[in-house]
This record gives sequence, structure tokens and C-alpha cells, in this order.
Amino acid sequence: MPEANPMMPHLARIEEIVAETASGDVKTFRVQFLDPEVPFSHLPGQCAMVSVLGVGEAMISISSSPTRPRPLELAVKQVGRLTTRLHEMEPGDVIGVRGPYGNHFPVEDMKGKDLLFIGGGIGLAPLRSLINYVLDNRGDYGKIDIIYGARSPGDLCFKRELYDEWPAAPDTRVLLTVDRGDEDWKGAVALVPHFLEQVHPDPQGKVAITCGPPIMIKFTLESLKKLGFADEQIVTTLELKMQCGIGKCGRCNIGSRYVCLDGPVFTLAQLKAMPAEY
Amino acid sequence: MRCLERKDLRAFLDKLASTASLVAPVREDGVVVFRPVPSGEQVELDYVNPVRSAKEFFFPQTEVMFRFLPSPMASITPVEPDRQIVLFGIRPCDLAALSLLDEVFLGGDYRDAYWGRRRELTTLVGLACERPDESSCFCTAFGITPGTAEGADVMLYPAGDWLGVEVLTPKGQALVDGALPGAGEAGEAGERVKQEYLNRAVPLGERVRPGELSKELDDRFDDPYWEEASRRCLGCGICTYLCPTCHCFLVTDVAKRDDGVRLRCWDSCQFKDFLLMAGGHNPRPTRKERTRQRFLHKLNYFVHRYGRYLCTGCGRCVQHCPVGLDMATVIADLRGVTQHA
Amino acid sequence: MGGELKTASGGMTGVRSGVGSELAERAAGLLAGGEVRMFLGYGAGRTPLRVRPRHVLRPEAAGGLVWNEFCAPSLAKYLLEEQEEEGRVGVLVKACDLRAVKRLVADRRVERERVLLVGVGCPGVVDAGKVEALLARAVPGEMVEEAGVRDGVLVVQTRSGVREFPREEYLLERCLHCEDPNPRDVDLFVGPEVAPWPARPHDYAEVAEVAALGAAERAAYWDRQFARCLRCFACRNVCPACSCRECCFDVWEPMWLPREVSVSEQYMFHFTRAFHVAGRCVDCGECERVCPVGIPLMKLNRALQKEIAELFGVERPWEPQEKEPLAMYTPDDPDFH
Amino acid sequence: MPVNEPHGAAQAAAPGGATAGARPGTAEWEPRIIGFCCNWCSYAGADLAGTSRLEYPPTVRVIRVPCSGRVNPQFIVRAFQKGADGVLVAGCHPGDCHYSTGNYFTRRRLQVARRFLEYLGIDPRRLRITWISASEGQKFADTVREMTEEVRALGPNRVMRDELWAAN
Repeated sequence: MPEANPMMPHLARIEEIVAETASGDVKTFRVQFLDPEVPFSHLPGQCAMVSVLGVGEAMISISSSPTRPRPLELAVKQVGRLTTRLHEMEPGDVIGVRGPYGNHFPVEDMKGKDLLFIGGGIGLAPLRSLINYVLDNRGDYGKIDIIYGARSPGDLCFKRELYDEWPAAPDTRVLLTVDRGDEDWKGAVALVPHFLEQVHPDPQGKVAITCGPPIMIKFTLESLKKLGFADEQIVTTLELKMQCGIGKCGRCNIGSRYVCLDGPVFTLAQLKAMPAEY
Repeated sequence: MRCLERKDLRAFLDKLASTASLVAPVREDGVVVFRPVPSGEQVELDYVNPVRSAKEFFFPQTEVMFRFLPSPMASITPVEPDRQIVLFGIRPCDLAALSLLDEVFLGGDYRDAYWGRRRELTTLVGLACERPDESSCFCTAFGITPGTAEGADVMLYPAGDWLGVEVLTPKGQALVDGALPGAGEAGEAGERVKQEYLNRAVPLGERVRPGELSKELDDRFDDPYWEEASRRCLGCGICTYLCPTCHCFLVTDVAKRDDGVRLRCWDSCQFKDFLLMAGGHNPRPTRKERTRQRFLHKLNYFVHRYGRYLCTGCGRCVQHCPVGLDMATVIADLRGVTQHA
Repeated sequence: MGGELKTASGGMTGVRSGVGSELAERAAGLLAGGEVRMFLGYGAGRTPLRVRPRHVLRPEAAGGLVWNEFCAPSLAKYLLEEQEEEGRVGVLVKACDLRAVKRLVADRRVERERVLLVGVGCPGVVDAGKVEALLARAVPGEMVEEAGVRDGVLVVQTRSGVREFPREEYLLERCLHCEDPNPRDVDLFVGPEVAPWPARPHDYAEVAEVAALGAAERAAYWDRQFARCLRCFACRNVCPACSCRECCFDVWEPMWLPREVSVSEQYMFHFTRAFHVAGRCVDCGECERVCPVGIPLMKLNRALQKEIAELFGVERPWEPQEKEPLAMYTPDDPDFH
Repeated sequence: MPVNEPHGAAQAAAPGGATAGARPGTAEWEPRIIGFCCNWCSYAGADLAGTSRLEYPPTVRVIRVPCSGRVNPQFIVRAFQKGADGVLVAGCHPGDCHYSTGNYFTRRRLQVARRFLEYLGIDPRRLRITWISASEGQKFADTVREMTEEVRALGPNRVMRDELWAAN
């Protein structure tokens, strides 16, 4: 939505911080805009430009569903300067948020179809927005399978939803896997793409939505092809370094597409038409 | 069209300098650059094009976007450009570059407030090219000529001992009304001079024709040319920083204990950390990808998005790339034509 | 103006046309025989006053190599990038370029045995930037149609006529100081040796000129120079003494060089760049040659050479030293006063 | 950059109402000097000056470094950029370095850096490099006093000063 000055962030207070992983390298930040009138309504898959004043900005995918708009939830893995500073913050601290940016998952086109989610690590964050959106509009969608993997059981994010909420939803399965288990782990031990092949979903009437680290995506796409999914049935979301989020800074282009404007959500068919620079 | 006697040009510039901040070409240590000038006396009139383009007056190399107090006090104070300037001596290629950058900064769903404001605050006095540099200027390759006035508020056409003064916008009208109240009419002679400029050939521009290159490039992402050409690239940012149409920037904060500013600063797709992500992943890790990005962006990607080439043939990269990896050369190479007769 | 004037793009000028074909043959031979996987030389440039670096990978392509008085760029820095790949690289070096290669070898960034040095006697090269600036004032906008050096005179033909430039006017600054135009200790030498010419002493006159200003005027002088700086890093990227695996200017933490450009940060940039090569600068002047905005970078490098020479008795600070002057000490070094 | 005050230095000296680093051009302007002191000699010397109740102006902010050899010349530039009117680098006397040879390297390097900064427009009186042992509390106090007087006479430094904050 056009604004007077799209580069100006809105101040938002961190209400609550939830450590998602055992090591604490992923935290969910629940934030409220200081000015409740701030126009910010997103769709699943969209991102926000998050400011830590004094450090800078980074594009973060929104992990809350628009059906539960406030507080806004941002699940962030600590990797660089900005995310490290963000992780040091405490409830009550104020950050900047602007957006939402980018396109969103094709929630209209998905209506009536079965959905197969395949997430890895922090890659579940954007999928979570869509999963909760779909569950809140349960009647519009078919069966839901959520395949999710992490390096270890401690690295699985959004545990309450994984273990309690989602499996309890009608016609919804949650299938977990880890690269390395521990003594308490009863579930699968396999890399996500292998696990996906073991689960062997039938592509008929399905849309596969995947997000995770680049190497997981690469092999997951191969596995999906093996299982017979068409390029148009596969949806993924990309991450690229961004500075403005609004198509000016010239950074996040892949060919003539800007991830911030035309993405981050692409079907495999679209990706295949783009240069492999991501 | 009005008529300004050549001998009155300095007085005209003096008048501009006395009523607004005048920015004009000056010769500094042998190099011509745009600088704020206190009077017409300092203005250099014998130049092809200032080495640094005019874009920095609309898109400064470092620009404060807002001031802030860091958390927990956390507040944000907008900073808006407010200096009115008259930019004198801008050439048709740089004028065209501004209109290309208007597409980027003002087009689409998001209007860039800083660029927009600076554009509003600036009056552009264009100057037709008496002597384009035959070995580097190639504006005509992109449909621009030594007399193209598009984007100017006032255009000057030098003609011996006088200059034709064409007013193109209300802003330009106000400027001429204020600084040239008594100027006579150039009449038909003025139109003739203008036409001569518009029809003037620029030799390199005739040889370096992009033609349908943009379409051809759709299928040349994997052309071995990129590998070959990029070998001689130094990985510096001369081309991108001198280019009047390059507009990549980064955003960074500078903070003291009790105050901070958010800045945007020029950045270059030629630098290896341009796309380096926090996790260490780099989608364009070598010079091959970075070289290809620069040229495909201007010759193909931008055309897909905006319908025009992102180059105005100003020739700065041609003149200053230390290894001859410039736009004219690359277009000629890609089209398989000899650049120089 | 009569007589025959050969163009640079046509190949060679004067007596050196023989060198050109010999060079092309040797390069082709080295590539064909597998002695080198690549040969670094020069090809024709965008005007007769310019050449461009040429990376030759196949023997058939060696024919495009040229050698003439316009071959100013040093090719040494390319060796750094080429170290990434296996195999030996042949490179054409002038005497001054050899110092640059020695620098890279001394800094252990280039392995000597992975380089095949092909030396060539150099008659002194043309400072194209300087000549173009002179032409721009004399015959604005006119293209150089032909150019060549004959008997120490640069002859340039443009549409409106022919212009001549004497040696002192056209030579690249470093050539004026050249003591021996023939590279020694190379693996191959092509063409004849060139007779040395009277070299200007390294008297640091240009440094003394700036030093003679008052402190405030000196600051104003550098303020003005640095205010033009684009921070394009061409000076760093072309410099044979700038070969760090990770340059401090590219690091975000600690932030040695903030990304904003202000005169203050330009001081940080230029101080750091010059100081990092202090005692290691080979005086090739490539930084100043490539600077698009005309910053007199050699006045910084030379000031450091002068100080090192005066303080520590290093006679030829531009030659790669056994031990870097700033990475050593003697107990009787001069003290502060 | 952490600023560590020597324990004694904080109690020493009578500021006489002057605020170091107050707005340049105002009557109460006092020079601001950054002092890089080596941990083993000069920092201890500064400490001794304090515990001995020697008087010297409160113009110096001491940054403790393990050795004068740690003082990268870029630190000096940074200090001038960020508001120092003078920079003092103090280390062990040559021959007395805790790490044997660190200050010999410093002497070479900073000789060159000092001359180079002068060439760039910094008045050499604004950068003092000196050797102060742990027992030379008096020398530390004298050095700061002398330097303060010199820099006060020169007035605020403007060369290399970061104007970003003022300009916008």
C-alpha cells in the first residue's frame, strides 16, 4: 500500500519473546505497533522490513496469520549483525516495522485443494502463517499434510502447534523428522527430502508448499518431481538480501524479477523461467 | 525561444546564483565536477560532461533518511530535503538519466519521498552539446541527441555569440522571468539551431546500436562471453558510481549513545559483498555473475520492467573504465560489430 | 604532416612491430605446449591511445596480442585472481610491472613458480589520460584516428589535423623516473633491450610542494581532493600491494570504514589505503592512473616513501625489500622529539 | 571504544569549573585529548600521578591498551574524526617493553604515521607520542599539562572531524 514515505518504519513494541529452539537461536517476537492505527494488513507469505534502530533493517517473513492479526509475530534466527542485536532485545524494547511487502501464497487458487507443507528449520516461519490461515478457514481447503524437519528435536520450531494444535485440527497430519535424534525422540530420523519420499504423497489435487534452507529446497524439489508433482503444483518462497523492500535499491533481482515486489512466493514453473541466481 | 547574448551568460549565471543555490560545472584540479558556486565567474563552460553525473543531487551518495533515538526511548524524526537548487549545465544524456530514474523512484506502487522532493526542489537548466566526445559519447544509440531537452525546465542551445533559451516548464518560466527579464526572441534562428542539435550525429552512437539486443539477450544468460569479458574486470565500482542511471543503494544506521541517523548510501553490484547474506550464501559469488548482472540489468532486465534501456550513452564508463569493459564495448561485442572504424 | 603513421590497433609502431609478432608467436607456443594455461597480454583498446588487458586462453587467439607504447596498464594484479585456478600463467611484464609481481610474490600471495614472466624492453608508455586531456582542450570532442610514437615523439591524428607531443609531455609519470627499462630475472625476454634514458631522480618535489603549505592549507587541499572521491575502490583493486584476502574496507564488524561518504571518512579511507601500502608501494602509479576523479594518490604514497627513506635510510623504498621497513626495527631508530 | 579511567586519575586535578570538550568557540572550551596508554608502563604512570595527587588538567580520556604496539594508526585517525583535539600515545621506554620489542615497532610505525598525518593537515602538536614508565607519574602529569596548553592554544581541531551530525 502506497504511503507518504515508504522508507519510514512504524515503531512497534516487543510484547513477548518466545525461544523456539533449545539453543535459543530462533526466537519469536510478538510485537504491537505503538500507534494502533498503523495500516498494516498482510497475507500469508508476505514479509516485513524490521528495523533495529542503530543497526539497520532486514527483511523478515511474517509468521503470524492474518486471521490473528495482532500481535504481529516474527520468528527470527540469529545469523547476522541485525538478528544478533534483535536477539539481545527484551520485552518492552522498541523496533521499527514497515510493510507488508511482496506477494503472498496463492490462497485463492489453493481453495478446494489438498495442501502439502514441507518445511525445514526456520523455513517453517512463513509456512506457519499460511497453515494457521488455512486452519482458520478450514472449510475452504482439503486435506493438510505438514512435513517438517530440523537438525535435531531441539531445533524444531513452534512446538506447541506442532505437537498439540495442528494434529488436533480436522483432516490434518503433522509428520516430523530430524537429521539426528536423541534418546527421547520417537519420530523419523531422515533428511526432509528422503522423508518426503518415504511419506510418498499422491500429487493428485495437491499443492506442495515448501520453504527451508537452499540445500533442502534443492533436493525437496527433486523429490517432488520424482513423486510426480508438476511445476505448477509446487510453491516455494525465496530469501535474498534486501535493503528497501520496495523495488528501488536494485539488490534482490533475479533476472527482471524483484523478490521484494514479485516474490518472495514463486511456483517452480516461475522459478524455472528465471536465471538461477538465488 | 528567447535569445541570450553569449557575453551576458555570466551575468545570467550571477543572477541565478544570487536568487537560489546554483550548482554548476567547475574545473577543479583539472577535473570538471558539479559544485555549488557563489557566482557565475567560477562556472566552467568548456566541458563535455562533468565526470560525476548529476544524479547525486537527487540521489546523494550518502543521504540521511531520518533521525532516531534507539530503543528503549525509540523515536523517529523525519528528515526532508529542503534546499532549492538550480542545476545549470546538465547535458541531454544526464537529463534522460533522470527521467529513467524517475521510473524507478517514482513509478510503481511506492513513491520514493527523497528523490521526489529533490526533483521538486530543483530547476534544471540543460545545455545542448556543442562538441560531444566522438570517442566516448553514444547517446544517439538510445534515441537521445545532443539537443534532446526532455526533462529540462530550461534548455540552452549555444550558437556562436548567442544562446537560444527554450522554456519548457512553469518552473523554467519562473526562472527565466526572474533572471532574463529583458531577453529578446530568437525567432526562426533559434528553431534552426535547435533542429541542428537534434539532428546532430554522434559517431560512436551510430556504430553502437543496441537494436533488438534486449530481446536477443533473453537467451544469452549462459553466453560464454560473460566469463571471457569479466576476466579483465577489476571489480571496482567506477562504472556504477559514474553511471547516471545506476541507483543501487544500501541502508545503514549510524548511532551515538543518544542520537542516530538512518542513511542510504550508494552501493555497487560489482562489489563482492553486494549480495552476500548473513548466513554466508552469495547468489553472485564471482566477477562473472557480477559483470553479467550489470550489463543484463541495463540491457535486458530493465527493458522487461520499464520498456527502455537503462543507459543514456553518456560515455563515462567508456572514458573511465580502466580495462575497457564499458557499455559501448559490451554492446558492440554482444552484437558482434566492430566498435571503431 | 606526411609520412606513414601506424595505428595502435593495427599492431605495432616503429621498430617494435617485430616484438609484437615475436610476442604473439611465443605466447601461442607457450599455450600450445601446455607451459601456461593462460597468457596475459594486451589487445587493442577503444582508441589508438589505449590498449586493454587481454587474457589469452587458446594459441589461436594469441594473434590479437599487441605490444606498443600504449601498453600502460600493469597486468600484475590479475595474477592474484588467477591463483584460484590450477596451472601456470604467462604474463607480459615491463620493468615496472616486474616490481609489482615481486611485491605479490614477497607478500606470498602469488607463487613465483606458477607464473611465467615474459619480459619486454619498454620505451616508456603513453599516459593516455594526460594526452586526452590535452587534446580535449586543443581539439574538443575530436576522435583520435591514428596515433604512434616516432623518434620519441607521439604523433596523434584527429579529424582536424595531426598533433605532436614530446616525450616529457606524453610519458606516464612513472616512466620519467625509470632507471632501467628492461626487466631483469624474467623467464623469457622478447624483443631487443631498450637503452635507458636519463631518469628523473626521486626527489619528491610534488610532495614537498604540498608539505610547504601551512597546516590549514594542507587540510584544505586534501579536503578538496577527497571530496571528489567516489569510494569506487579502483585504487585499491588495481594496487599490487593491496592483496589482503579480506580487505578491512569490506568488513562490517568491526566497521573500519563506515559505508557513508563524508570528507571525514574519506580521510579514514585514504589514510588507511596509503598507510597499508607504506613501505610496500612499488611506485607504479596505477592507483592514480585509474582514479576517475583525478585524486593525486601518488602524492600520498610518495610522502610515505619519502618519510621511510629519510627516517630509516631506505634508499629505494619502492623496490620490494628483504624486510618491509615498517615490519622491522633497529634499536637505534630515531626517537620522537 | 571502552574508556577506562585510571583509578587515581579520576580523583586528581582541579577542573576549575571547566568542562573538557564543551562547545568549541565558547569561553569554557577545553581541549579533548584521547590518551592511548600501554597497560604496563604508561597506564601505571597515569595511575601513579593520580594516587600521588599530582595536578593536571582533566582533558585526557585514557584508553588502556596492552602495548603501544596495539595502537593501529587508524585508531588515531578515528579519534580525530570523532572529536579529539589531541591524541597522546604513551608506552614503555624503548628497551623496556613488556613484550620485548612491541614499542620498537610502534616507534617506527608512528614516526611515519605522525609525519603522514601532518602532511594531511593535522598540526603535529596535536599528536604526541612519548614514553612514560610506571614510576613516572610526574612525567605523565607534565605531559598532559604541556599538551593541554599547546592544544588549547591551537583551538579545536577541525581536520578530519566527522561533520555528519552537524551537517544534517
